[in-house]
Amino acid sequence: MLVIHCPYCGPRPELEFRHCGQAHIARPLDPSAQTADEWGEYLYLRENPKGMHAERWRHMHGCGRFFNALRDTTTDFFVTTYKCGEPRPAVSGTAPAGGQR
Amino acid sequence: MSQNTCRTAAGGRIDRSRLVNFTFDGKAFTGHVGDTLASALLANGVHLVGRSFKYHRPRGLLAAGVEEPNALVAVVRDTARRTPNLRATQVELYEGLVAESQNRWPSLQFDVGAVNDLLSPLFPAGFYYKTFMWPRKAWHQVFEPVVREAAGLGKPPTEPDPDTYAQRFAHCDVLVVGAGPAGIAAALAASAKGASVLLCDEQPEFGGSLLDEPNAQVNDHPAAEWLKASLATLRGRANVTLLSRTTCFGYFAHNMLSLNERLTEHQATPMTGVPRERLWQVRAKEVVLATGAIERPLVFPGNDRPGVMLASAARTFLNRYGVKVGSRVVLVAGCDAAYLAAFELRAAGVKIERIADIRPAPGEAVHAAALSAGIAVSTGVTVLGTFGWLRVTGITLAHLADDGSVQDRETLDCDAVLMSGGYTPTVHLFSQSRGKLRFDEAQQVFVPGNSVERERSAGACCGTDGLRATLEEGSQAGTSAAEAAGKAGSAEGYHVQLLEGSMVGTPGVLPQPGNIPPSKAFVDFQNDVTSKDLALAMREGFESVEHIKRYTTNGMATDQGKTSNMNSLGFVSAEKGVALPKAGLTTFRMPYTPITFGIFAGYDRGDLFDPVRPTPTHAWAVANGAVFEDVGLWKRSRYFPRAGENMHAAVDRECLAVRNSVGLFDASTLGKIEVVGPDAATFLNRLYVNNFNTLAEGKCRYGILTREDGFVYDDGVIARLAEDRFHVTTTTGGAPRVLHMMEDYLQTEWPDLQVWLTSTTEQWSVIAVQGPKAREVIAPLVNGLDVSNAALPHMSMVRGMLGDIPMLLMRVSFTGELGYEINVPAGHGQRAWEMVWAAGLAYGMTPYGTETMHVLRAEKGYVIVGQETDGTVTPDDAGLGWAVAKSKPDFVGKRSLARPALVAKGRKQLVGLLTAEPKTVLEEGAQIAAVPEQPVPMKLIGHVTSSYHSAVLGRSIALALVADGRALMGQTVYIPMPGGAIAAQVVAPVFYDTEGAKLHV
Amino acid sequence: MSEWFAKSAAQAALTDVPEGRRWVLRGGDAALAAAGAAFGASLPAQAGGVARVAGTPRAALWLGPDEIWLGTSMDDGAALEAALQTGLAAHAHSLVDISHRNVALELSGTHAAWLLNSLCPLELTLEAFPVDTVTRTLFSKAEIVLWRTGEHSFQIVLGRSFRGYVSGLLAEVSRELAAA
Amino acid sequence: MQKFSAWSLLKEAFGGQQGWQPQWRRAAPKAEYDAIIVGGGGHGLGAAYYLAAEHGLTNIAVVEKGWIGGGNTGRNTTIIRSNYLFNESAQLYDHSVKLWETLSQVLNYNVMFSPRGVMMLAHTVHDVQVFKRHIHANRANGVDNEWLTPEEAKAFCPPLNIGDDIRYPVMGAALQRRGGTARHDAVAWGYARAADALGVDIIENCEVTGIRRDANGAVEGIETTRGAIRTRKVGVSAAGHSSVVLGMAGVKLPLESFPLQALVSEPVKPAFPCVVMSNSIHAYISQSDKGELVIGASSDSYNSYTQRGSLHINAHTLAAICELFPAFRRMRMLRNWGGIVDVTPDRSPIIAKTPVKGLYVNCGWGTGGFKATPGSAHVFAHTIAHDEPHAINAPFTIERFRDGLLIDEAAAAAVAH
Repeated sequence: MLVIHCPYCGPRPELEFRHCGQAHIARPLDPSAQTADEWGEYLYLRENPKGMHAERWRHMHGCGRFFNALRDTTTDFFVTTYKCGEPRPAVSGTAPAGGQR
Repeated sequence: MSQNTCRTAAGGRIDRSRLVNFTFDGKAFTGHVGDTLASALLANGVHLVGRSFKYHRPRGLLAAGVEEPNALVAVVRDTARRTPNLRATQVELYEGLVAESQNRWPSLQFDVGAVNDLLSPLFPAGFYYKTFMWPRKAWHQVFEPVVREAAGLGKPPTEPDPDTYAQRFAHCDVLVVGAGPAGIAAALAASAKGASVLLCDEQPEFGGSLLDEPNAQVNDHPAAEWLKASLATLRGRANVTLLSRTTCFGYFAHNMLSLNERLTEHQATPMTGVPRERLWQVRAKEVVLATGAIERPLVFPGNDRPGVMLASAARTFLNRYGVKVGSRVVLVAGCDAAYLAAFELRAAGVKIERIADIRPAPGEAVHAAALSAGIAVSTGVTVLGTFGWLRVTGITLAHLADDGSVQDRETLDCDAVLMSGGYTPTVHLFSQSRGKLRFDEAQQVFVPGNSVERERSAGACCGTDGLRATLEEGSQAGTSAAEAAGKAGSAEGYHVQLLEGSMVGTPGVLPQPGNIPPSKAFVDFQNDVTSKDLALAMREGFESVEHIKRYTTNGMATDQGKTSNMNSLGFVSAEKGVALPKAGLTTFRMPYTPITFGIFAGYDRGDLFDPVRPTPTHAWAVANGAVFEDVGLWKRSRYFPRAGENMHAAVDRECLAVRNSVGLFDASTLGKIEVVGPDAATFLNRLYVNNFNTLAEGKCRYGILTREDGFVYDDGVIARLAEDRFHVTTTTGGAPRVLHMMEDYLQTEWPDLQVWLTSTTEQWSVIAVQGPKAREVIAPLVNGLDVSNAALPHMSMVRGMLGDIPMLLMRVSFTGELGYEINVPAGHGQRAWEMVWAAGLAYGMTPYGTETMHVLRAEKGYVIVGQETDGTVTPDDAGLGWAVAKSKPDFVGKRSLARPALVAKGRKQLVGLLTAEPKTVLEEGAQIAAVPEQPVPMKLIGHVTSSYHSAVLGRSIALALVADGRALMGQTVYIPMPGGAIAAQVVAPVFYDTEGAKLHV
Repeated sequence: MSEWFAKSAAQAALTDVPEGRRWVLRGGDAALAAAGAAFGASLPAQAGGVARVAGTPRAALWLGPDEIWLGTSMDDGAALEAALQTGLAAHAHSLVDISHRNVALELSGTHAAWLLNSLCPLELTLEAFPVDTVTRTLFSKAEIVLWRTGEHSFQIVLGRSFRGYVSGLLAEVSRELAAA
Repeated sequence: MQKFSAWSLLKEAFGGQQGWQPQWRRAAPKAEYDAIIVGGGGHGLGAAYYLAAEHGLTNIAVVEKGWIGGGNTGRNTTIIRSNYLFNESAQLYDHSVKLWETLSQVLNYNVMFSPRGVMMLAHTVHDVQVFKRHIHANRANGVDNEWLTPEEAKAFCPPLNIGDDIRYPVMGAALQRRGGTARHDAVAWGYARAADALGVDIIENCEVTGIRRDANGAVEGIETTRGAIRTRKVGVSAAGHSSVVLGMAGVKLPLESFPLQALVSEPVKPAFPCVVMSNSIHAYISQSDKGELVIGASSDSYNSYTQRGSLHINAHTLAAICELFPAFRRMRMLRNWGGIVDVTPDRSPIIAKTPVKGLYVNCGWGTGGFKATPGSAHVFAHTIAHDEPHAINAPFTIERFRDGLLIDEAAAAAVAH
């Protein structure tokens, strides 16, 4: 069970959260203008990196807010979490041992 | 009753004043309070405790602790409380304990399975992959049952376990695993300045290896006194939690560690109400691993005979339990630490026949001590074999020349052989934490390398030798852990007086004449894996240690290789001629020791397995004989049978009551979401396929929700309470996921919208009054509110009072009849229900359940999401295309509805089916074909989604999804069943009141 | 319910909190500020914060950055509701009555936190979870709102259909106390 | 290939086991192959075997970054069944079951296929409807699957609790008698040995680091930790790492990798005669030949390559096991492990050509790949050999997601209303 730093509530147990897939996928403003390939990618194509992953979580059983996180999928350590609408922080390399403080 | 013939006169930590009676294989014995089953058996001179897995060789105790591979027993409290595969070394003795040996027939002394020992050449590693293949079915029918019967160890429990199990979450600044000298020193240092510390140890008594050190002095006091004082200090600190009989068995991400506390297993009569065991899930800011080290056996022919055991085990049995493991002992030493066993046994009056050191040059201190004690020491020897069957009677030692020839062969009589190949640090938890192990060349063992989690190791588990170093390392680790957790620590220095020997040895197999791997030189005792098996696996091309492990099963027994993995690695590296770390290392997996399933289940059993959610009228339904159905977590009334009625009779009656008069239904489980804000209509418009801008205040609309993929996700009636306020209903099961989906779009896609969501599912109790008499029933209850068709037409709503209860009254129908759904605050739900019920009695009002609700709506062709739809159905497929506001530029799912496959011909469409034979009720889920009596595989065109007997129509009806179904109206299709195909006509999916007139009365 | 807590009420007792009125207020900062004025105290702005109006039964609980629960007694309910509606009239917001959605239990006694930690994964020491801290969380499979009302007392607010489940689990766990 | 039989065992018993030969050669990479399979699990080794045995391609290699069978092949609960709802799935999995039935003889390696019966429990009215839909569809497709009453289910599996003292009582079960289990390691080793005998090079400790493409974009080779190798055809069977490998050729697929856990109990004497699955309360259990109860848990919710899951996921499964089989509450967990499963949006696999010429993929098996091993390998080999899919895997394309032609078994078992 991970510890996840909710940007609103601070570090909380994973049980309170729900993973919501890749972050920063904006719904097209005009879906009808999307080609079949573009729409197919929006619906289904997701990053699956072995390494740093920008993903969404929701503090489902806490404050209820969606937020984003950078997590290293090779260690499951988070680097940071940030609110929706904020840009992906520039982070390179891997998550530090022991995880987010 | 037998005597404790092998007990010392004094000493040990047992309570000699208290006798304990127990039985082993039906034979009565006595031991003392403080004994383990193993120590008590040894005290009675019993070495033979088990039979091996494959060859059924007689086996005795190898170890005194958690690593014991041989002495697996079943402990039986009663018929339901049978626990197989327990290590006798970990079973605390209690009055009346009943233990049985395993894997033998007819008895432990005479086991016919031992014929396998003679036939062992036929059963090399992996033999089963090479045979039992002909004839083809013989494996499953003939050979496999035999193999299975032979495999397995103990007999499993067969009755429901009556015991209970507990769970607990905990947090601490510092978790210290292991209460040996390093762990206690760590806990003392970490807790001195206020950090919260949790210290756990798998043993009943704290102290670890100190309990086996009668001669040590710590800070000028006997170790036992230092231990006692230290524990008293810890107990006196409010910030310290001590957990004995508690195994830390798992190290999970982000410093969560799992502990297994055993609460009653050691009690003769377990305390009532106390759980048998408890699972702790501990989140520690910092961790100190002080898990010690485990001695390695030596691998030589006959190293498995009863009476051959680890030197450390002999020390533990002597020092902790006052038991002498033999009277004439040979010690085969691969490290200096082993010598202490000989010294202490000799001091207890045991004759040491020889110390046979496999090294040419033992450590000077222990060597000198042995000589001065008058013990004969041979150096540079190897063991050629042992004698004895049910107990070791002798050992053959020799020197090997460089060419592999035998010199100085000699055979010594003895009744116990002690062995030590050095110690292996217990790095299981460190490895589970994903820390990388480092191979220490000097010590020939793996030790913790860089940490990944916030932990540090101290003491023997990181290869530290010597009590003083161990104590000081523990103290430092405790201090650094407290500081890392943001608190202060207090490191101490220690001084120690003790004759010690190094724990460093060399893993592998003792050399044999001609360098041929001997048979019956066991590496993995429990799985009967010999060095010869390892050699065979390598000959067959299995080079990776993981392959060798899997092919030979080395290290896969219930001890998970605690005594075998390093020797296997030593052998493999020697055979391959590579350095040991190059041979690789198998993975350490959770759990450290076997852990009872029950603690993982914890309180999740029976009615508490999952929440049982009753509706506000549950008590009324129970009192009125409802049969319930699980829908998600809810208990819903399925039907209300009267005396003598089965479900069909009850449902027929309930249906007719609604069609002809009036029925009462609890719809409270429907999900409800209040959508409020200036942009509420805009929001719903973007989400739902329908148009909500045009919905007037006080009106209701049936809404359909698709996901972005265009498939139906949920549906429900949406009422506009005010310009900026909607009451959205969802399916019962869909409520949480619809709210989640709404929040997702609102928070992440459209944060600019001024609209907010609140779940009101449980705020409202929903009482559906349905049937032609519905208005007459409720009219007298609503304080003069005009509920006429003109004032409150179908799909409208109004606020009012039901008696003295505020209500939201919705004119909606899921039955096709005149209908109202009375929403009242849930706390008034049962009272409101009873009010309506009393008013309805005059009209023969009938309560009905979900089954009748299903029939009634099917007669009208109303779909149920999850039954007519299955996640692959579009609104148009389900006959709901009319609801889709095609003029809207966008809504969630709109773009996908234009995808090729979603507009292609041949999509399954909702239709009605009427069987040619009106009494025949199709089976839900039955498949549909255009052509009867086809060969397999048949061409199928759809399936039956709902099917019932309709009482009002006097015949069966069905809904179905059929490819291009709407083009097949009037045609006959076939439902292939085992007894032959059933013919049915495709019709429109509305069977009753097709014009909908009854809705508008 | 207290009969399940056999050994001693000093260790733990579970009682029903008398019915009251409760609303969920959601909205922007301006709405929350206006609501505070109507409520009689600034609404909590910090995660887990609780604001009380001295001398009244009113309490405001922070459940999320735009979600505040407002509670009061039955008697004060109508007055508060009216004040809120007036005070909020000029601001976009959502005020929804949830008085019947939830029920509240009071768990008190020296072992209250111990009992909760059987199945609630939060750290409940006074240091980590001081008096007048509130949060939504989980108790086993039930979502609860947990409000520490005193060193040894907690209010557990939960969906009314989960009452039997949560109290049943607490009763089960409390057997360990009784036997300890 | 050295023939395995009772006779060979007897002979070697007298020969001190000295005559056994390596089961496969320790091949070093050649400069060029006609085709290379990336991934030495059952699917990849099987594809190599069928390429050699049925399509005459013997100048081929399997490259494996670790040791063969060390990924999901060695980490699953070995359940085999084919009672899937949709035609496309049922045909694929039943093709596999038919191959399982003779696999030991074909490979001369006892893979211990044990058709012990796979029983899926229904706990709600909705479950009953869904299972009956499966049963009818399966019967029409020639796939065995039958409905059992709770009493019949208990007769088939005596430890099962069919009382109403549990939260979700058993309302019946769907039984596929031809389903069962097999020994996972033996599948990898058996295919490796048979493929090796046909000339296939099995190259372990050889991690692919790049895929080379020519000026037209077609595959012309791979780069590995053991050097570059030329080839015009690369078949990727890399399970949880499929995204990583395909990414080297610039191909992105709708895949996400999740941790999936399994565990075994201590071995006990025979106590459990079949396979039982309960999808609605997440419990999957059988007993291995070694006597261990083999239990599958759910996957964690987040993408991860750690091969490690969470304790609460196991706990959830074991709670379900203890309810359904209350005598097992006293059994003990011996070993727990995690794998990485690659999951597609519709939970069905992709066995197809990719947009890159010469690059083929067999992935997306999620939690259910073991059962499909022979069938999937067989049709994947066909796809690589002919540059065209076999009729059975033709629906399992990449394009189905764009076009909405999903094969959504999970959605079709939609949760209750």
